[in-house]
Amino acid sequence: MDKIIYMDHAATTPVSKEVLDEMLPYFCEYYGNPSSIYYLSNYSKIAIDKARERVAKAINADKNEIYFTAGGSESDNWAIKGIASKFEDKGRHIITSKIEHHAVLHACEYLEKKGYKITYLDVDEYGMISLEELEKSITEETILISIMFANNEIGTIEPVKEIGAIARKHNVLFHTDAVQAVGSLPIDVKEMNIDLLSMSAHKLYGPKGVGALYVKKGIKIDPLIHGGAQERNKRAGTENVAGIVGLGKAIELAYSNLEENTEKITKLRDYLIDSIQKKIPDVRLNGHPTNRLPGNVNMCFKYIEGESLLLSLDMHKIAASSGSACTSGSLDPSHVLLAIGLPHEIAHGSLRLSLGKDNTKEEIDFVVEKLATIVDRLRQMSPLYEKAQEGK
Amino acid sequence: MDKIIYMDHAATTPVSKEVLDEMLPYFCEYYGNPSSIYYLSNYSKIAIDKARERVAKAINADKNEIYFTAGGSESDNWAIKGIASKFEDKGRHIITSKIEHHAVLHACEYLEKKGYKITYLDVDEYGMISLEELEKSITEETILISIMFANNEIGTIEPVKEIGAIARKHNVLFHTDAVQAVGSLPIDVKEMNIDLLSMSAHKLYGPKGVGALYVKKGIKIDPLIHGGAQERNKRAGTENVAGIVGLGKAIELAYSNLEENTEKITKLRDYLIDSIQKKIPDVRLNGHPTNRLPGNVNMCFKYIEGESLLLSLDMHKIAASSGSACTSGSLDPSHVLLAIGLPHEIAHGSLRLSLGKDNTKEEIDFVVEKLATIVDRLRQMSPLYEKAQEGK
Amino acid sequence: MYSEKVMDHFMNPRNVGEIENADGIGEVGNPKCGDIMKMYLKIEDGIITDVKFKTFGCGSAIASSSMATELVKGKSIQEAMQITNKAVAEALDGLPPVKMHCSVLAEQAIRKALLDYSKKSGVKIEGLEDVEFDDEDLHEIHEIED
Amino acid sequence: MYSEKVMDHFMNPRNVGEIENADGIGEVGNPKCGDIMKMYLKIEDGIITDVKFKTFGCGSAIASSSMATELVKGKSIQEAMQITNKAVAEALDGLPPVKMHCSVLAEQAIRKALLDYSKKSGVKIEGLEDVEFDDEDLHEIHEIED
Ligand SMILES: Cc1ncc(COP(=O)(O)O)c(C=O)c1O
Ligand SMILES: Cc1ncc(COP(=O)(O)O)c(C=O)c1O
Repeated sequence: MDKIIYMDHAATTPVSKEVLDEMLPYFCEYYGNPSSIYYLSNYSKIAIDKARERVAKAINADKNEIYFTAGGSESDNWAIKGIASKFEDKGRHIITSKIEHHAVLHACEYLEKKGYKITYLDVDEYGMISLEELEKSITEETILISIMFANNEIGTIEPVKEIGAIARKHNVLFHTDAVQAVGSLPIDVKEMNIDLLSMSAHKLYGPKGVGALYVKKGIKIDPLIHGGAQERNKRAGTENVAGIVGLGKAIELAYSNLEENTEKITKLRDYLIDSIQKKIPDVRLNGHPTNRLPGNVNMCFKYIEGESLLLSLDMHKIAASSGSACTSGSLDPSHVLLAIGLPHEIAHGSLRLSLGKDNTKEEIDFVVEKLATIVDRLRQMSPLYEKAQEGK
Repeated sequence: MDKIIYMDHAATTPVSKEVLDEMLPYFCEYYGNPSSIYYLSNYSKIAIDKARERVAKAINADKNEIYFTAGGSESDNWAIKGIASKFEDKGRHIITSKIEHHAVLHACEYLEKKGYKITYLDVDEYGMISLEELEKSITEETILISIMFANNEIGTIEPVKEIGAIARKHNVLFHTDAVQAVGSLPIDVKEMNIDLLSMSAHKLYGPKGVGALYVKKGIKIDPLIHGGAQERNKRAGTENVAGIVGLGKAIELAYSNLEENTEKITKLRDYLIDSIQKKIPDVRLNGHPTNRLPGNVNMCFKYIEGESLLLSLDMHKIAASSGSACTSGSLDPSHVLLAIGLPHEIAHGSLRLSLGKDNTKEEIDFVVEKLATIVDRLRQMSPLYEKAQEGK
Repeated sequence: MYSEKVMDHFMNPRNVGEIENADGIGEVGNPKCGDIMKMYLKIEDGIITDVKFKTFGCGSAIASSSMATELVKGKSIQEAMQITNKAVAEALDGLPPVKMHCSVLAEQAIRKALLDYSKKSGVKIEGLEDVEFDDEDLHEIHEIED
Repeated sequence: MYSEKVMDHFMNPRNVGEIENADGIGEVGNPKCGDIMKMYLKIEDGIITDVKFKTFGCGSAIASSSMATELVKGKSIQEAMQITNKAVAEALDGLPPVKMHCSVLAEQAIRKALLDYSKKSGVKIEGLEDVEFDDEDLHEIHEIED
């Protein structure tokens, strides 16, 4: 095997050839600024319009409810800070969960410093929030609920529709970070009562640095980036035309092949989980056993540390990721793994393999084989394993 | 002439072929997330690093002082709101000018609503701020001065170095929106005492949707986009790797050809101004006669309205822009033209022709010839012209 | 941005010019706002036999003027009074939302010219008594929603 | 991210294992923080004649342990006491700033094993009296600036 085996699709994906092909003319040929009035700019204007339609269609929104951004983090920050700023006189309480992406968590922590009150909901061992707890935590002051659609680390899918119903009932806005869900799960913002939704192109075979925020018609929000009249006065800046075209194409492709890909990837995922559990002792599946993203596998390998696992996999050209603190140089392992109740030392030994549309059964067999050897080697080196063996 | 004659380089520029070539591998081939630890991601990490060095070198900054963003508007918003947020306890007064780009002005207006005090400095008939007025307006509360390097409409270059000296003297931070200057003018952030500087790739033959903010070492600033640890914890979001590579290449090209291009473009600009003044009566040059961007020509054609001029030019495949309100559908013409003292009706008749490295003398001759005919035709239709002729 | 009809009427405007000794002249708009329309009518036996215009303004202002002259030419005063800004815009195959005020301007120019005719000739025109021409508000009329 | 040396010592670590009846054993780190290093020393006549380690931790923790064992093997106690985290990191051709704590851990593991030897054998070792091993602080030591 000379080719890299890429199993980190939750981190990012390659741009599809078809997507790049649609983007290319907008660099050197149709380069007009969409805000200009001459003919050249029509190409960019029409291209953005088409992308907006494609994105809207994918989540059953209206074209005018889609605002392009520079990615998932900007969308999350805009949704949260934009609503907080707009409704500061109405109330300053926001409800979110402990397992959100840092783009949501750190935006909330920033608001906390500015005097907002944030409720961070607990999750159960599978990473699911409690709808009861959510409803109980709503107060007169609550302006926003921000709960992710599906978790990026453990793949758990939250009860979005039910959250939307609760938000509606209490007249509170509902934002969902759907960066991991868009392109992998069916989404209907109307049926699910979603008011704001974040997405990012590079998670669905589109380019990095472009995303979108869906904002339901009629909802007022302050811009995060003020300036020119782009995006109907809500998000300033000359549009990343090629990137937007890429997002549009990528999302269209994702949803036209959704069922087929979901079926294929889910099968591979379950086969991967199964093979690991059969071949390697002392492992634990993190996240919900069934209610999870099609491509997400997250497992803890007791007695070893995640980064050393990743490095070893990398030597076999296998790309994966870990919730270990050591990949980031910080003390604590992933806040998500801690939130589902894992002890630190177990959480440090986590591995995320996230599958994409082009992974194969052969690759999985290869990965499991290598993984078994690597885990064994690292355990032989581990003083924790030694102790555990003595204890047995 | 079948090809379009593009004279709107201040609005945006095509991506150079060399720039696109460097970007291309980062879409489908070296697609690794720069935050990942496996080998594939090294390519993206190294690429970003190289781009950071190139950008730093262009403005005589340190590599670690460059933060990549999604463009000029984000950089401006981040600089202004990030400093305002960080120093809110120190003071809430910001000084800017009346001719800033909307990204600066609207960010300031937003802060005004949040309780900050903003001083909008007047400019003289050429669009220059007064250093005296600037110094007088500094108070104990002043935390930031934000004055653009060069104006996007009339091309006037502000006395940046002197502003920097005043800011330093009073211990106030100095941000400059250099979106129009970077790639066209020599910039030395150290010598000019610049603390924060915004730039955007698409103004210098790089891609749209990527820019950078220079933040001098040691200066504390709150993020605008919170989340992951990218950009040394200051600007979250998976990096637009291809875009960043494009910015790096474009800025390197711009500065390695700076003298040559400046000389060529300045000559063309002066020839264009001269030809228009010779061929067409009742015109006025806006901005400073000499202290202006190499490629900027901004003129008012009395008795006619700018958009009709643009449309007519477009029929001859000439791409240009106007400070007329009619291009944006609002009542008032460009705030810049009003700030330099033009009456509304004159300001409505403005035309900006901004030249780039590939424009030729032949194109200019063609444009001037067409322009003369168009202006004459529109004046024949104009009741204002009729009145003026009667008055004579 | 503009329909082909708009571009055609902008590039080849019909009825540009003045009418000497016009029976009615209407000027609306304001140079401050960037558009002025001046319309000249020749009226014989209650029929608009000739019409000319001069316009300072954007492409759609010129096209709207041109289209308005075509719409009124040969019409009776009462028919001309029925011409709304919508009719002008529709005849141009539509105008962008931010430009709808140009068609309003054209409608008003016709009425103001008719009012002028009415005053000069003493012929009373129904529906013209209480018309106001508020230049400043024009741009706000058809603002896009957000 | 890592130098070739680090990768070599990670993939082919030297002196992995345990020493039965070791003369000194030092364990530092904390499973909570994701790294534990355990070092075993065989000491004869003031010379470290054998050394082994077991490590739970990231790549650079394993590489640092491996390199540390190479550095102390055959050295006198006093020489071993001179080995600093910097020496370990340099011998590995450098470590990323966020990983410098791994080399500190290696330095501490050696000292703790020597301390254990000192206690067991009664041999006094200069400079070891007042050493503290504060696991929790380790990661903060070489934080990057911003
Ligand atoms: C002076 C100035 N500042 C800021 C901007 C905004 O840059 P961007 O379009 O990349 O957001 C522009 C151009 O649009 C500009 O000319
Ligand atoms: C759930 C979730 N939210 C937000 C983000 C941030 O998206 P981006 O990297 O496009 O800013 C990511 C991915 O990084 C994510 O997985």
